[in-house]
Amino acid sequence: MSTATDGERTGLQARVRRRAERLRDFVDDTSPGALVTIAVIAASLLAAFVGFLLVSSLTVVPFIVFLAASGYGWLRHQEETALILTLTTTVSTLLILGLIIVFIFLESVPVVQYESATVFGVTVPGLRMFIETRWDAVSSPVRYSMVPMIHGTVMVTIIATAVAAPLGVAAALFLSEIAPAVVREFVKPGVEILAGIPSIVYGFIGFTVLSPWASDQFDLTGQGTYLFVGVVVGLMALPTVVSVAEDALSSVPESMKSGSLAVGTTDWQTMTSITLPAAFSGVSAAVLLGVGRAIGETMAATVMLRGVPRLTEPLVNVFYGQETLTSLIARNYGEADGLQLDALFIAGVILFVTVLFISIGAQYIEWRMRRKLGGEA
Amino acid sequence: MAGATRSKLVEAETTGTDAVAAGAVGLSAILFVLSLAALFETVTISEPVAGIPVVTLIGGLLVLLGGAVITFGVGSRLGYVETQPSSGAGLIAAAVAGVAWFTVAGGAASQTLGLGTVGGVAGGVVVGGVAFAAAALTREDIGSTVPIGSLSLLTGLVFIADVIGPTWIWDLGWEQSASLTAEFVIPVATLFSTLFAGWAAAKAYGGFGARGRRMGAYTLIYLNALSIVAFLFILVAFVVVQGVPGLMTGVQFGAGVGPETTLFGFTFTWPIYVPFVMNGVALLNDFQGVLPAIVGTIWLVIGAVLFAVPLGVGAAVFLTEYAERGRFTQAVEVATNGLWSTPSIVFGLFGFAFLVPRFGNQKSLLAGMLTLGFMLLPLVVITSREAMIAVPDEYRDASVALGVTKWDTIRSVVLPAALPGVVTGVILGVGRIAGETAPILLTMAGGTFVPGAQTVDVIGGFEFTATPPFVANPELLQATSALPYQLFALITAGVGLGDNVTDPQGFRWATALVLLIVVLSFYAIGIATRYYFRSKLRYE
Amino acid sequence: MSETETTQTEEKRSDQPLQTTAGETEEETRPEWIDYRFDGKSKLTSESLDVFYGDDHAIKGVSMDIPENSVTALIGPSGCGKSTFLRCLNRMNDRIKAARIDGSVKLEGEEIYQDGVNLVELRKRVGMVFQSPNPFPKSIRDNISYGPRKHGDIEKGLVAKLLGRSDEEKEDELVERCLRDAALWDEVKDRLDDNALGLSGGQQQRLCIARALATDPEVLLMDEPASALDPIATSKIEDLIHKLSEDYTVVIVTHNMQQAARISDQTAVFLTGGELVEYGDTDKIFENPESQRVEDYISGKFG
Amino acid sequence: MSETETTQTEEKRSDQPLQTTAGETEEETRPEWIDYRFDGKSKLTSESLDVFYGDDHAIKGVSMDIPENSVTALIGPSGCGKSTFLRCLNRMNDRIKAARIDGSVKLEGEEIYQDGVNLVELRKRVGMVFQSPNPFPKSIRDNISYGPRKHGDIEKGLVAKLLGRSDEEKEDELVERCLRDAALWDEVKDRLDDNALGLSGGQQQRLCIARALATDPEVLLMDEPASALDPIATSKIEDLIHKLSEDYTVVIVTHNMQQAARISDQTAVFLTGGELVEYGDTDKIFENPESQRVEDYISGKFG
Amino acid sequence: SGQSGDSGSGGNSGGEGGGSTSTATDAPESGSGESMEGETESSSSSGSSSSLLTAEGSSTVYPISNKGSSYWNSNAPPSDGEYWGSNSESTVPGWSEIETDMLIADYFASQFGFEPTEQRSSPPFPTTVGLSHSGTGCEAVVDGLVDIGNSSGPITAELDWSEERRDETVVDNVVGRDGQPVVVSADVSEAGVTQLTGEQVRQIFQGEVSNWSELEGVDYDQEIFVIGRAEGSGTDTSFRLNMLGDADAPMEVDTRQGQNQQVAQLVQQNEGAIAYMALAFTGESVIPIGIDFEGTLYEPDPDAENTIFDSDYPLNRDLHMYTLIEESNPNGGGRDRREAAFINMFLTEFGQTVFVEQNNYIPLPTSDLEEFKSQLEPLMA
Ligand SMILES: Nc1ncnc2c1ncn2[C@@H]1O[C@H](COP(=O)(O)OP(=O)(O)OP(=O)(O)O)[C@@H](O)[C@H]1O
Ligand SMILES: Nc1ncnc2c1ncn2[C@@H]1O[C@H](COP(=O)(O)OP(=O)(O)OP(=O)(O)O)[C@@H](O)[C@H]1O
Ligand SMILES: [Mg+2]
Ligand SMILES: [Mg+2]
Ligand SMILES: O=P([O-])([O-])[O-]
Repeated sequence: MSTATDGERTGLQARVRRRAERLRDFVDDTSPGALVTIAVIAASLLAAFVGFLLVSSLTVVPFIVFLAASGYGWLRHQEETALILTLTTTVSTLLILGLIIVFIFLESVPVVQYESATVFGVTVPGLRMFIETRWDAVSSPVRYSMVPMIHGTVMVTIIATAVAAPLGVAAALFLSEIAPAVVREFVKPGVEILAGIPSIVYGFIGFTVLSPWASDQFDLTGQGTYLFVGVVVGLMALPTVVSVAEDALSSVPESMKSGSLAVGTTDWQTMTSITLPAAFSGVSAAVLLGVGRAIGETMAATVMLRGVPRLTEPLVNVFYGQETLTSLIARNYGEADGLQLDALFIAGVILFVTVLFISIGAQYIEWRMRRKLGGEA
Repeated sequence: MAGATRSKLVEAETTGTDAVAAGAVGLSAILFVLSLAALFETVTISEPVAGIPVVTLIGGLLVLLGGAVITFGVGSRLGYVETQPSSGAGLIAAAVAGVAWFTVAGGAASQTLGLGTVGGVAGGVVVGGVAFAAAALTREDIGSTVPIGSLSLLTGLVFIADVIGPTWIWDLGWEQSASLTAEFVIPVATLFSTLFAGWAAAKAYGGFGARGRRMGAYTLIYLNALSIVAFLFILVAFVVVQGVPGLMTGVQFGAGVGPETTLFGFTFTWPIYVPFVMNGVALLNDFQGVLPAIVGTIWLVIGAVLFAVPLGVGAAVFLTEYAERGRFTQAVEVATNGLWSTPSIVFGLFGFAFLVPRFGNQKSLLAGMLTLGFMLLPLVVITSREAMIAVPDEYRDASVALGVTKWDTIRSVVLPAALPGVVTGVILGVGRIAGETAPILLTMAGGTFVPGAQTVDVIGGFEFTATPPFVANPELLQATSALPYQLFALITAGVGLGDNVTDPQGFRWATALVLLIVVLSFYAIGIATRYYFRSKLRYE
Repeated sequence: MSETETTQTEEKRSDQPLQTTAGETEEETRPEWIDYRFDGKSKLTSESLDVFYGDDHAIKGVSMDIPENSVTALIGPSGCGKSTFLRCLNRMNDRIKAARIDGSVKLEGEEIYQDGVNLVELRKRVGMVFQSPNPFPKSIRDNISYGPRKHGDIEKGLVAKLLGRSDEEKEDELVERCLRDAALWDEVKDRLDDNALGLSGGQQQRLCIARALATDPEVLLMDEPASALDPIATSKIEDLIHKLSEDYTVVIVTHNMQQAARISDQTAVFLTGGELVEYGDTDKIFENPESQRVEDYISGKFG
Repeated sequence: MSETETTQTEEKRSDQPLQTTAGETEEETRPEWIDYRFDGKSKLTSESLDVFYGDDHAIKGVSMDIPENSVTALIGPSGCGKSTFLRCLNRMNDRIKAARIDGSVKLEGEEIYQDGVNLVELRKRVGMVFQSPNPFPKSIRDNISYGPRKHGDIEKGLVAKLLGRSDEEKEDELVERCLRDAALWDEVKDRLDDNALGLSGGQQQRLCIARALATDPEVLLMDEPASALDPIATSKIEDLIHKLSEDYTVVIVTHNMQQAARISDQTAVFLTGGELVEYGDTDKIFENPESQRVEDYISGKFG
Repeated sequence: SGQSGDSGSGGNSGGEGGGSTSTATDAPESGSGESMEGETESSSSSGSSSSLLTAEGSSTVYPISNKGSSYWNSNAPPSDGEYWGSNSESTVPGWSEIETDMLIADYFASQFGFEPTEQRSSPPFPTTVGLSHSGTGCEAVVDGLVDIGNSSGPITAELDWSEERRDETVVDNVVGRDGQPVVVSADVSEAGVTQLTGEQVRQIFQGEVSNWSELEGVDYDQEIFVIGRAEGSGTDTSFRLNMLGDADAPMEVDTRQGQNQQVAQLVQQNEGAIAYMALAFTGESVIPIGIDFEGTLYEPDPDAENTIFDSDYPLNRDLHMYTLIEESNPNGGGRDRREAAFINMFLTEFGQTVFVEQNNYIPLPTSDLEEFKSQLEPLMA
């Protein structure tokens, strides 16, 4: 590993050189007409994009050029035009992620400055949002602490995971290993349909049926509990867990399962000792993705929660439900302006970064699993 | 292998003792249903059935269940029942028993004995520890029946003895009042005792050992699957039952009762009139409806699909067919997966910050379309990629070996073969975005009660102008309504405002039902497409 | 079964009755339909066995009697149903949803296709090694001891350790014996705790054989165990099979006729369509087959 | 290439240069390194060809000269590099990312591994049939006419129809000729518009051969074209190959030595490690091989 | 006969729309069979002066402005007493002042120079009303996103503006008044809480008491469920301003809801609840209570001596429809003709009765109406 940097550098150089070579080959192999066409396509599209970013009314001109060039290219140089167009679409996908990052981060800058805090003489921008617990956008001192919402999100997510993970993994096992073909044909679409039920419908039922019921059962003052928001969100995350975990379980090679059965084990022993351990990474990725879903769930939380950014007392009091990061945004974007609006973007940033990390983590785990099953471990 | 034992190749007939275990499983099933009914107040726990209060009845059944489970376990240990127990019940069973007893003992110590939190925890740890040890360290037939059976026994006795009666309540003493009431605790305690005991009984029925564990686990797993399906069924049925009255108000059948529609110059009159989906909200209506929201949803979906599908399929083509696997493809993969898991509200924020200022600085249909398009995009990329990767390389090789160029191969061989997968993915994705509220809340949401006359009309909205950009479409640049948003607005703003809606609650449920129907139709189409293509691709 | 404590060693194998209703099955009459007669006891007997995959008739009325403690080879062109037949012998075909099986297979006279057959027990007695090596993604040691642990013959794990019931010595003994039997011990003895997926293909295949031996089966079914191996690994496995036939009944599928000729005592030739065309002593089949089709096949006219 | 409008028929074959910059390559000298000399013209010539998959050296310095209008068989144990070598002959290996190729292959004296080679043109001239049948999921007719349509030799489709340029007759003619050549016409003539995936394995394989013939190649590379087939289908394909060798140069990989002996004019024996051990007239190789290893291999001592 | 989206249904199932069938046939030239596409097309493509008039904001003003908008978009004929409020049986106050045979929107629009369409459901220009809160409405109108910003709190408090800035930027069209009530749930009312002192209300909303029994003279052991409106809503701002003394006064509530209706629903669904809202949303189980301000008890009963409908009730507030002053229309004091035509409808005696009073709000005195009329003179046709 000592020569890692060295190796990397030469690797990088080699890569750059290869890239350049390939580009030169491409230019050599391509007719001048095609080259001009794709150059025009690329340039006009870039111009249109820049125009759009700058809110220019001229955006449409390069866009029309782009359409015309693409049309011409399609007729005359289809091979090259297809390449450049598909490349463009790919770059756009990356670009969208980039734009999301840039825009929600940019919008949240002012509140980060406002909420600076000084620790040990060092002023850390944004720190106060995480060390104080007060959110009050109206009466002074105006504070935009994220702590209550983070607490709410954590509570909801924990409860949701406690619901979705075991039930989801069990259902995935059922679908991939146990269910007879006929049953499977019914249950699997059923789970998919469950994923399709709009969250606002869950929220509506939660608000009108579940919340008053819970208020009654637990003798609560008013309605709106993390417990039942968590349960509802858990049910909503369930299909994600089931389908990803099922994929992982069924990607365990049949030969491994047969191998276990052939030494005379029950299918349950095979599942617990071979299939689940082999698919463990995939199953944990499924749970992680389910967690991601739960964190990002908005509407059910918005209509069921109380909408007061405050910590519950004690912190484990699941019978009260104040606010989550998502519901804060959905509830307040309308009347918010200035710093308060920026604070909503901070909530968005926290959500986005958390879920992005979870997603990357899940992908890493899955990648490792694939490698392991490929025999490289 | 010294000590290896052979069991019989062919199993014996069911015996009387098996019947006991089977009976216990059946009893658990009854109790399970009963506790659910009590939890949702279909059965009131304080009311008597045949002269016995339900609580006492439940208690009695629990005692019976616990007794049966323990008896079977002890009987097996003493050799009266023929089983094949392993040497221990296993860590998981032990942990379950430990936690259950910890909860019970902790609660009892702190509340009934009044020892407070510390005492509660201490008592819980001691009793839970004993239960854990009893389950872990004894032979399986004892370990998996006695700790769990006695839990059920105890719970039953507590109910019978009225220690926890219908009026019992435990104020948690937390800042805002929150209490555990008998209405909740009794059904839930019954539910858990029953689940545990049912599992132990199923294990016993399987004769413990490998087969017993399989039996126990399968019982729970089947129950879980059944519950999920039942939950889905109940959910949908509930919305249907609640929504149908509102949806059906004012429905008429017969020639000429419906509104007129002109399609391709041909005008016809609908033979059915469903005001709820054919009207907007207006003063002159007999019945109010949500037509503008339905049309808004349809246009949203069309816009999102037009944006995301070409982009997504194009990207998938590039990634699978052109790009070499490397940093770049990896980055795109991470990005698409990241986008896929990005919360919808974040897309909403992004649309709010990025699109709204660029489309006339106001919420608009176009902004909503694009925001949903952004959401749909990663799904299209992922599913299209999967579909294209699944196209066997043989097809590509065959085409290339015939001297066909790359793009021609993609167009004529890869894309057609991948089409089913792409289509299914898109339809399922559309189902998801059609029900999304959060993103359009921030980017598109228009009026709450939209008159039918303001139903968005994208095609009719195109205008041709003499100056660039030559075409304009004010309809696209205006806010409109969509079903999920409409439902949200109805929840938050209510419907009691218009004088014309006689049954506001029915109106809301009907909106929920229509939304559900729209979204689930997409799913149904998606799933059906998949079946169709799958059967077609398998080829006979 | 917990009460029956038969000690099974290699020397003394339990030939206890397989059915509770023991009785008539124990007579040693060779079925009268058989046209191949051998000395010694018969172990596995299939009678007019048919297998369908959906509408596809993969095995057509195969009747065959397999003698104990010998090597029986199944040969035939690709797709003729060798693997299918082999998998019928320990009911591994039950795993394939599309498969439907008609007819009878008897293990020591006891029907394995009847209600109430304990599949776990059957597969313990009739072990199997698959065409491509399929070790578990566990350590080499755990691969071997997996079966016995699941059967409760070896106790291991945290609880067992706490109770002092851990059978570590027994496990070590077992692992060593099985690996020696599979001619793998010397190569892996220093890395028993490494992941088995790190072994080479040939080593993996031998590990799978060792794994099958660990549950002490009476019959060992092998589906082309050397198909993916180099000549050296192949010859090791052939030697091993030869040695195993002293204690076990071995049934082996191979696509390599020379291999069949080298290692088997009896050979059964299947031809396309799932028919058993000829079955008899290996020498006879290879030197003097009765059917012209078998002769064509063996001399390489097709396949 | 869209500008060149050569009409290709069997009589008049377009031997247009592979390179845009045609040049010196046309002299007809047999390479002097060759140790196998045959009568007639040589079609394909490889010279010290090396193939690496990553670090794995799959083909080691293979030099070989393949005569025109004859059948050349490549045989050898599994994994010895037969398929790899075959795929080098029309640069299908370019599609494998890991593969790196050194050395030279000449088609009628023209180097195919040099810059500026038109791969589309090369593969039109050197057709290929793969080991497992891989028809497109289209109708039988479309499978055959796919290549010519893509090359613009046949116009079809909505636009062509609207313009009145649809070459339906020409297409029908082509389809019939190719299917007849591939000995498939009689079996499928009544269902040309059915999906090709509905054909049996052997029929699919012959369809793939017909498809390859449709682009009118000079050389036909076949990778174990009969490996998955029953004897009857196999013998049909063998007859077909025999017939094809009148007009085409056929190179065939097979794992079946008897098959190689039956159908080929020359045989090349590869052995594990990717070496070409012996190459010569088929009769000589099978009756009197020079190398002991080849003799061992042919007599079934291993493999 | 066919029907377009919102003209009455073919059936005659009574209710409020009972007469619509006949009216639809009364106006054959209206082309009532025309498809929706036709309608919207004509409305969106005929120049900016007849383009959609948009309003947005306060949920308190919403009932007024939405009802007005419904009337406007229906463009009903005067013979349809159901909507005009005047028929053979009764006459709304102000009817005599109008007395026209034009359709309703045609009538009000034509006063400001718009061509009558003479078609039901097709006013000279359509209107739409969005529902959110006052703060949003104020901002939207200032940003030029909508034509009219509804607000139940003064824009000065909503956006923290000075009065000068207000006068320079917007026109304050006051369309009615609200006697903002404090409401309790039915159980609280049954427990005898029918009035509180101002101080007690303040204590409740600033978290100083948490159980009803802690209040003097109340014998009801029940946690108080304190419901607030969203921060930024006019109702919240007014409540802080008028009850707690400052638009930024601190509050402590158990839950905050976006709109009045949702507050009403929560009060209905829960026990021990107390909330502040707009008059239009009170009901049988959302019960207003009397409040005693320094000895003066303002009762919810309109017939009492001092009532919450009185203008000196401290929580009493104006309901605004702000319009932006644009340089393009200097004549109407900053209003353009569409805005003037629409708002004018509310500021007639007819409008005050139908849109304000019938929604349980307090109509404006005649003097205010007349002043408004004089401001609009220059725009009138
Ligand atoms: N799971 C399955 N589903 C459907 N058909 C199957 C299945 N497995 C095998 N078959 C079919 O059954 C027939 C016999 O297959 P089998 O695998 O037993 O052949 P085999 O003799 O082992 O061939 P090989 O030498 O190639 O392994 C073949 O036609 C095969 O296509
Ligand atoms: N795509 C590839 N990537 C890496 N290694 C490869 C690849 N294809 C083949 N190899 C390796 O190259 C060697 C030769 O493979 P090849 O497929 O040419 O053998 P073959 O003679 O055709 O064998 P068979 O008779 O089994 O088809 C083998 O060791 C194989 O593992
Ligand atoms: Mg096989
Ligand atoms: Mg090969
Ligand atoms: O009138 P508001 O909705 O802003 O309270």
